[in-house]
Amino acid sequence: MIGLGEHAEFIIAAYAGIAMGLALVIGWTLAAARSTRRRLAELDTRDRSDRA
Amino acid sequence: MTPRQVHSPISLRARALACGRGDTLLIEGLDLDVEPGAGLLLRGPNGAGKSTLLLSLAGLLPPLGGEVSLFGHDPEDGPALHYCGHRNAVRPRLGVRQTLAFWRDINGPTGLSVDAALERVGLLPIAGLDAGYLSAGQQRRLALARLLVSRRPLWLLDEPTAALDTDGHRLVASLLAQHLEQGGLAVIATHDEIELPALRTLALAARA
Amino acid sequence: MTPRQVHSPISLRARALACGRGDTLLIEGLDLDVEPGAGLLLRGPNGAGKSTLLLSLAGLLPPLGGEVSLFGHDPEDGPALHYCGHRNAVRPRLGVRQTLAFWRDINGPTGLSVDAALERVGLLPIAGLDAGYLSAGQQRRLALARLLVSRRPLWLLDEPTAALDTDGHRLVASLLAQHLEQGGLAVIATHDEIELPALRTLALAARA
Amino acid sequence: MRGFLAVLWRDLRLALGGSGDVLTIVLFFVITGAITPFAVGPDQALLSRIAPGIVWIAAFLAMLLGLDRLFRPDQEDGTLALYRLADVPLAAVVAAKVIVHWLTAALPLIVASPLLAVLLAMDFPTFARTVVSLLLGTPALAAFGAIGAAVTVTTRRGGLLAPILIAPLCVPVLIFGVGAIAMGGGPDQAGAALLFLAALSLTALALSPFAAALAIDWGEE
Amino acid sequence: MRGFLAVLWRDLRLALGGSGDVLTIVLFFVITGAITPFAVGPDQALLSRIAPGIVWIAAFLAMLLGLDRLFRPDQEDGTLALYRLADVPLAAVVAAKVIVHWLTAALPLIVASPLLAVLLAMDFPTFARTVVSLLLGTPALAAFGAIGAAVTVTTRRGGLLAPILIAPLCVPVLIFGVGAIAMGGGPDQAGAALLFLAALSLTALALSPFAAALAIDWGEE
Amino acid sequence: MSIETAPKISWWNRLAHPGQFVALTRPLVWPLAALTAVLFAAGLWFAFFNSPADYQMGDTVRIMYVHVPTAWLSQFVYATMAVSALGTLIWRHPMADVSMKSAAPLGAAFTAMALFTGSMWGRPTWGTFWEWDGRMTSTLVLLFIYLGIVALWRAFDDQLRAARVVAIFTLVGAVNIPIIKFSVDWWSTLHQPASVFTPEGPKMPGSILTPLFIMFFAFTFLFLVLQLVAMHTEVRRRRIATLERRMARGSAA
Ligand code: HEM
Ligand SMILES: Nc1ncnc2c1ncn2[C@@H]1O[C@H](COP(=O)(O)OP(=O)(O)OP(=O)(O)O)[C@@H](O)[C@H]1O
Ligand SMILES: Nc1ncnc2c1ncn2[C@@H]1O[C@H](COP(=O)(O)OP(=O)(O)OP(=O)(O)O)[C@@H](O)[C@H]1O
Ligand SMILES: [Mg+2]
Ligand SMILES: [Mg+2]
Repeated sequence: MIGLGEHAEFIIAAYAGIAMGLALVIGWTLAAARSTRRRLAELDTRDRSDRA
Repeated sequence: MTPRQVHSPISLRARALACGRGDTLLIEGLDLDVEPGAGLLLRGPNGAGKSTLLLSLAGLLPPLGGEVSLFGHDPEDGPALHYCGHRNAVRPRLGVRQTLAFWRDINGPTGLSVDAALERVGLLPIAGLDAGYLSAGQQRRLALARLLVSRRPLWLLDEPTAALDTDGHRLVASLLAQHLEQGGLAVIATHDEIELPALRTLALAARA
Repeated sequence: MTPRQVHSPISLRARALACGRGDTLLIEGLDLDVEPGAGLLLRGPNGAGKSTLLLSLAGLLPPLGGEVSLFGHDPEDGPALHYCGHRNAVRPRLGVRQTLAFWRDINGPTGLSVDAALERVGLLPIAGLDAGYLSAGQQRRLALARLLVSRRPLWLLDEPTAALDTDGHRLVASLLAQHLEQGGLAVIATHDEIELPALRTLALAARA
Repeated sequence: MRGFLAVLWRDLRLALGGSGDVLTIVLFFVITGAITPFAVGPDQALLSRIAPGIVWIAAFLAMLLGLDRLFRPDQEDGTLALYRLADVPLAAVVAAKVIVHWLTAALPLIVASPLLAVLLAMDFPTFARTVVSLLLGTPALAAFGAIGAAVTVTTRRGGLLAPILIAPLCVPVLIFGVGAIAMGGGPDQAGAALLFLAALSLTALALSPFAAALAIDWGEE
Repeated sequence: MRGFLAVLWRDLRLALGGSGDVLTIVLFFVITGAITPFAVGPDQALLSRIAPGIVWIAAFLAMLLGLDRLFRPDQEDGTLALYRLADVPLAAVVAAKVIVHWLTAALPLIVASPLLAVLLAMDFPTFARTVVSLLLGTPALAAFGAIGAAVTVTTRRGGLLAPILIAPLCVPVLIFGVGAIAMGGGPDQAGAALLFLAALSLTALALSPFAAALAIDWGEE
Repeated sequence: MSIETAPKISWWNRLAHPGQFVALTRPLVWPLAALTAVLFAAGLWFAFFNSPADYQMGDTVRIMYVHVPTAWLSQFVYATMAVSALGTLIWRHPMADVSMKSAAPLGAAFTAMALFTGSMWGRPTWGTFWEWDGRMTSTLVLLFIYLGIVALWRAFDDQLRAARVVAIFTLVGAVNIPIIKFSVDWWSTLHQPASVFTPEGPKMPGSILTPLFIMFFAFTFLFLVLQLVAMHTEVRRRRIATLERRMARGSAA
């Protein structure tokens, strides 16, 4: 890795913040996607068994 | 009391109407025709969707499918219907006469005068009272007076007799009879009896 | 359904009762006695003062004169009456079951369980629904269920059958019959017919 | 027109009729001004420097207070449904309500502003410019407020939602409102700010009834 | 106790239900603070001087805006009449409501105040004093607010009364609240202000449920 | 109206059906995600190992590679929302509602990141984390608008009703954002003037522009992927709400 000069801590903080922000957004989107998909599958099977 | 006057001949049509709340379907595939001079009584158990249907007919709730039309009505003429729902739109701090005059102003002074309408529904003696002080039945009467001060051919009434005494029941029947006689039309959701020859009944089933 | 249970024997007495709103006198010199197991139907035209009288009996409105007493009731035991007015106290965003459970908590869990009460008024199938979604009649049924979850001897009902379908009318009659049978008492203001042998009628005249 | 006037009168009567709303708003405005000296200390020069800003903030916040009363009560008692079926266009109803909101929430503040001027040690020219900028700018606040209120009527917790929706939109009004007062030095710049304020108010007034009417028509019931 | 908790939970659930409301209050508070620089100008030194006043005004306003939800909806749908006939004393119901009001309208603000501290360039000691003074003072605002709300909710004509009633009560809270922050110099003076705030809050909390309950019970149906 | 649109049952109408939309766009997600990952890897490599320090700002210029793309996205996402709002209001396109709803929190997130990186950059260059400078301030205001829209969405129960109302507010905001930007710039200006998109072409050296553009595309594609996934989730969420409500009442019937 190259040296980041005198203000390294700010550069690192900026990239770390972005990494954290992206991780949060991506994680949240994926978690929501997974939980809704699971819930939908659950409801669908229940719905089908109700009708049967 | 008023001479026989004729509303512009409008008829209410619904084709393949589906309505409900949010995404809950309550009524589906409904075809309706109400001709001038005819009335339709909506009946059905609590929660069947009578109020919902009335709101959809009034255009206050977008239907989920199908369409409602007022055949023969020119949209340029302004709204052709009165909707009278569960809520009376009566606000404390305004007088009875003021309230009615206000409705007349926003709906157009095409019907009875304010005092004549109050007389008709039996509120003239307390015309000066704060409308917030009215009893439940009196508020209902005031709401009915709204139908009289602006003439419109189609009446959509949701439980018009709620909270009314026996005299009030007769009042509603006579108002309706007169309206239909003048060529108006009406759709009424009710659990009470309204005895009029010109009324057909549509029974809504409880939802499956 | 429930076995015959006896309420503490309380009777409602009013002596020289005068009541009204603000400084408007509506009812004057009224003497009332309602004994355990008996019911009183209040009748009268709109604006006669039925609701006002019920509020005065409930202690929610100070009487203008005379007095109301619950003979045989120990104030230590907490309130002895249920008041069920025009407004249903139903709040959107709380579920049907939650609403009833809340009432049970603030009034004391002395009656039926929440689910049993919902079953009785026919709301069990929609117990999970948001109470704000209920139709007018369903809200009324929910309000009636409140009388069942906390047992109190005196019921003051203002137009309990409003917005109810025919099945609901029967429900009210049977709830009342059961309550009276258990030694309760009731005062009911209504414009509808309630057919029960144990009910006397008090007709209030229209105010001059 | 008849319907428009009817709504105007009715709402004016309701707002003024003993409800105390107007008094609350004025009191809030004065309280905001009165506690500022306690925050910044008794430094007259500093006080008079920030006075225009304080007056504008107080006015802005006070107008937010009355917002919930614009459509909410009508929605709850069923009047809003009547408006949708009335002979007057819904936009005219909204316009009447915006005017009433301005008359009952902005005008009283402007009338009360001499009090604040004294409390905050404003000199007379500044005070005069403050009044002018309030007169030109507050209509825009009322108009934006109507949009916020219309968008939130049917949600059951409008109260605070409308303010947070419209506050960002009101930033230009605040900037130019205060700018017109503070830039006493260059009269042409202050003039430009005032002109801009007026333009903002006019456009907002002209457009907001339609936007709010649409929001009500599509959102209600 | 069971009834008290039931009211507490119900009102909390209603206030938080759908989980949007706390976000709304916090946003409202932050936006109010963030709007200030637009009015007084982007001068950091100046901003940090008036910051205590701004924070207190924003808190006061947020609590005022939430006040209407204290009893009004219950009165309108008939729940208030039920409370008067319930097995719980009315004062307990009011106490529960005051607590919920504080939890949903004051606590979120305090939690969000660091954000405002950054935007308004407060230094850390000032910020810490701000949090303490808000913690000690806002309960009084909630309690006085409850009295005002109780008086207005039942008397149809008494609208005028509430603001007149609570303004003299709230002004000292605001003044001492702001004072406790601003008087950084003399620690004993700030300490006295804080003590006074705490005393005010305690008394208000102890008395207001009874006063408000009386007002409700004697009010018109 | 249905007769008019009937003949052209096209990709447009097929996209209008939520289920079809999910089916049609699901295959896009993985390839797009892979592309995004590649772009990020390349961008980061350039940013740290293959670009010089700025002669003026030194190494802090490397913050630009994350700051400018997020700042750009903060505006691009709003544009997406505004276009979707038009779709809701004019064409009543069901997927427009969904797109509007899922974009709002993403926009708020990117705006927050732009603010964060900006203030990390501000400290070394201007000596302060926060300054009430025009561009920073208008970005902050934009964040508030995003958050307001998110709060507005959550305040409604009925999502169909919510969509139309939010659409109106989004468009009102879209009209206002340029005015806000202008007024804030007038009020106070400190920020770097436009130096990439100028009439005379970019003023920066190519060695800085390359990583900037790569990162720029990386972030934009990331947004597209997240938006697609969030839209799929929203479609499913609506289906769940329908089923749940049906069960809440239907269990006994
Ligand atoms: C919180 C603080 C900041 C915020 C909110 C912010 C916001 C923005 C925004 C909205 C843009 C426009 C992006 C576009 O045109 O698409 C931008 C671009 C830019 N910013 Fe910042 N900024 C901040 C701090 C800084 C600092 C401290 C610097 C460096 C000294 C900086 C340097 C740049 C550069 C070089 C551009 C690209 C300019 C162009 O070519 O248009 N920013 N920033
Ligand atoms: N605050 C008040 N001041 C003066 N009069 C009032 C006030 N409140 C109500 N009234 C009047 O009191 C009368 C009685 O009202 P009440 O609600 O008791 O009637 P009711 O018998 O229940 O009628 P209904 O059958 O319509 O329900 C009404 O005529 C009403 O106008
Ligand atoms: N927002 C909503 N979401 C889901 N379901 C709803 C909603 N609002 C109402 N409902 C349901 O719609 C049904 C119909 O209500 P509606 O008011 O039309 O009935 P009604 O026939 O008028 O009954 P009543 O005789 O009691 O007045 C009820 O079962 C109610 O639970
Ligand atoms: Mg109904
Ligand atoms: Mg009555």
